[in-house]
Amino acid sequence: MTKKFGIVIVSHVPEVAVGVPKLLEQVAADVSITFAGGTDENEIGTSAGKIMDAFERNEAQELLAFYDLGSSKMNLELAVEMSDKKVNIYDVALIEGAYTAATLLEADVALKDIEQQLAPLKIK
Amino acid sequence: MTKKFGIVIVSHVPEVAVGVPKLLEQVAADVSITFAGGTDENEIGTSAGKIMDAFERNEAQELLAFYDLGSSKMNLELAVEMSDKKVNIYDVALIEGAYTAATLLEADVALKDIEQQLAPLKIK
Amino acid sequence: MMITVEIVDKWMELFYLKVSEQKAYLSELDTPIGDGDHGNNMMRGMQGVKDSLDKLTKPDLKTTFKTIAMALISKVGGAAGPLYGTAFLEMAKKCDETQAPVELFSYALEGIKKRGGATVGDKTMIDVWAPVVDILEKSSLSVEQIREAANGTKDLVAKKGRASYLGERSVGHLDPGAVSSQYLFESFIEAGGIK
Amino acid sequence: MMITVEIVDKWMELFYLKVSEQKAYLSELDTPIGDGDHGNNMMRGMQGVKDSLDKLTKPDLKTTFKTIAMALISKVGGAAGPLYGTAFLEMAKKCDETQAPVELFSYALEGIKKRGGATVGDKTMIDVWAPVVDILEKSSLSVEQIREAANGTKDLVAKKGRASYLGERSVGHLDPGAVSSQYLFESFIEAGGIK
Ligand SMILES: Nc1ncnc2c1ncn2[C@@H]1O[C@H](COP(=O)(O)OP(=O)(O)O)[C@@H](O)[C@H]1O
Ligand SMILES: Nc1ncnc2c1ncn2[C@@H]1O[C@H](COP(=O)(O)OP(=O)(O)O)[C@@H](O)[C@H]1O
Ligand SMILES: [Mg+2]
Ligand SMILES: [Mg+2]
Ligand SMILES: [Mg+2]
Ligand SMILES: [Mg+2]
Repeated sequence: MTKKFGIVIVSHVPEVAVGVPKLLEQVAADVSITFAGGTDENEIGTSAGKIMDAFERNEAQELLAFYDLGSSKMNLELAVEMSDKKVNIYDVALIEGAYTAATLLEADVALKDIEQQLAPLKIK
Repeated sequence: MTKKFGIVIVSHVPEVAVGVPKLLEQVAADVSITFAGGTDENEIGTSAGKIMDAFERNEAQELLAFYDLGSSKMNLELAVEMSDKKVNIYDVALIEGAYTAATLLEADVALKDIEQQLAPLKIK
Repeated sequence: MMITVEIVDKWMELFYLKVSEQKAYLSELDTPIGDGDHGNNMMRGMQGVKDSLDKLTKPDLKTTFKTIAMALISKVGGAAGPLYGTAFLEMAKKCDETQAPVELFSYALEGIKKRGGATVGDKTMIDVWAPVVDILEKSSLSVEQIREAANGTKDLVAKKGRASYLGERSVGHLDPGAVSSQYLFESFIEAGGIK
Repeated sequence: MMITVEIVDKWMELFYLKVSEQKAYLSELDTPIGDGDHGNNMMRGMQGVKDSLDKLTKPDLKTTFKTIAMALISKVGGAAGPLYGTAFLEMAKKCDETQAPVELFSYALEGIKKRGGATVGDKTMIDVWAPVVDILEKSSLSVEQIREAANGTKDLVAKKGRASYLGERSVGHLDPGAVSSQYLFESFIEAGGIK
């Protein structure tokens, strides 16, 4: 059964974007996790279009999004403005924050409790 | 010219370990950056042996090491005990911490100043 | 002076040429305090703008601005993409109401500020956009004034973007995005956008 | 009773068998509060231990312990690798001084605590290792006492390792590493290590 909330990983580096979900899937088999990494040419950078695709591919209607550097947040926000899904962006450590969220979503923890546990990981 | 300090990235996921240095190399062309990801069988996990190799492959004699989850820290510490190089392990956000260190090492910032700038990224 | 499609076409053509000429220099500026790609990013973006505009037949001003915005957003790849993209998106949104440069640039500036969370003095492109709007509110705009604004970023401490990791150590370097914005406004003057 | 190479060989053989039998169960315990791999990790580790010990001819106790440690460190892949590995490394370091189980296990326990930064009550393997050492300091050790210790982890809140992300929600689940440690000490008794 797929959970109500999904996770989206945004990184400047295609390999990082592919890899982080592998860490998360180990502890969150029922959470839909999608990712966007690199520019449209797969160079280092981010792409609002790829991020939109990651939103669409995600099976959940409400998403928790995590990103690496500040410039990916701008593309993330642009994508959010263009998307129909509800997306919450967290200014926390990418890997550690997403791992925490994945663990807690899998255990059906309420979003507000997840956000409380993410708070100390805010570093941006 | 290679800098005095190198960076080592340790992740449970081979792709993440390969990818993070690509983000760092963009801002730190002269810093030697090596990585260890996954188990010896390239599954999700870490390997003290791979970490030792990453220490050896690094051109610098003194290293700043960054890791993802707590269990990688244990293998990192084991590797440090078995290695001749001086290795400093930082309990900071992996990607964001390593990126900060790379930027500052490239600019020849003193280690104690780098550590001061890493302090707010401590989340482990 | 009101902005027209003809002015925007000329503006983009001239900006494309300046970015082509200064590509290496913009990336060089981005090397000590960034990741050394600003020139390549802007070139990719402006190539996208050129290609997209070439495909349009008799577009109105709104379509032109929107096309520029989407090309920049999808092609630049770095922070400059969503920032310049947002600037042109805001102009597209408002150009039915007004075609006065000062008003459109002022909306664009607000968009940039909102998108990146930076403000005047943070050593970003805002330190060119904000003075340009200020000057236009009172009078005309000269190339010298634009350059002065861009050069002013040299003495600033970066508070946003990659350069902010260097803090005080960013002083003494020009901000690459401020310099590309300088080219943008120089091109605007050359395109006949002012007076 | 002193630990000998023969006892250790038998001990590892029995532990290997228990891990083989309980592999699925250990991974199942690791699923609600971890990443579901503890059984596979331990199996890979013990296969490595078996293979490495088979290659030794007439090793002394130190070599035996060291070989076990290195196999666990290089094969397990998860947190249990450096933890069990460190335990056996510590026993290798001290087994010239003493061969008394209680003393060797006590050094091993200190190694585990140092390696992982956890302490008694954190819902880890330490919650089996520490009571085992305590009991051996006073008397013999029974299978029932070991199981009681492992079962006691059910009521604890995890403070270290992956389960700690769940905090209070980890209560009600056995700790997988405590259960594999239960098997380790049961095997030790069966190998004739006690009395
Ligand atoms: N948060 C921000 N607000 C305003 N401008 C910014 C911000 N971050 C970066 N910039 C501008 O973007 C420029 C860098 O653009 P670019 O090199 O294309 O992006 P990146 O840093 O992602 O490689 C900077 O010189 C600065 O002018
Ligand atoms: N910091 C620690 N200190 C002591 N024991 C720990 C620690 N972290 C994890 N463990 C033990 O390791 C077990 C998990 O092992 P395993 O599943 O092999 O590792 P991983 O969590 O890396 O997948 C836990 O059940 C616990 O007993
Ligand atoms: Mg750049
Ligand atoms: Mg860039
Ligand atoms: Mg596990
Ligand atoms: Mg694991």
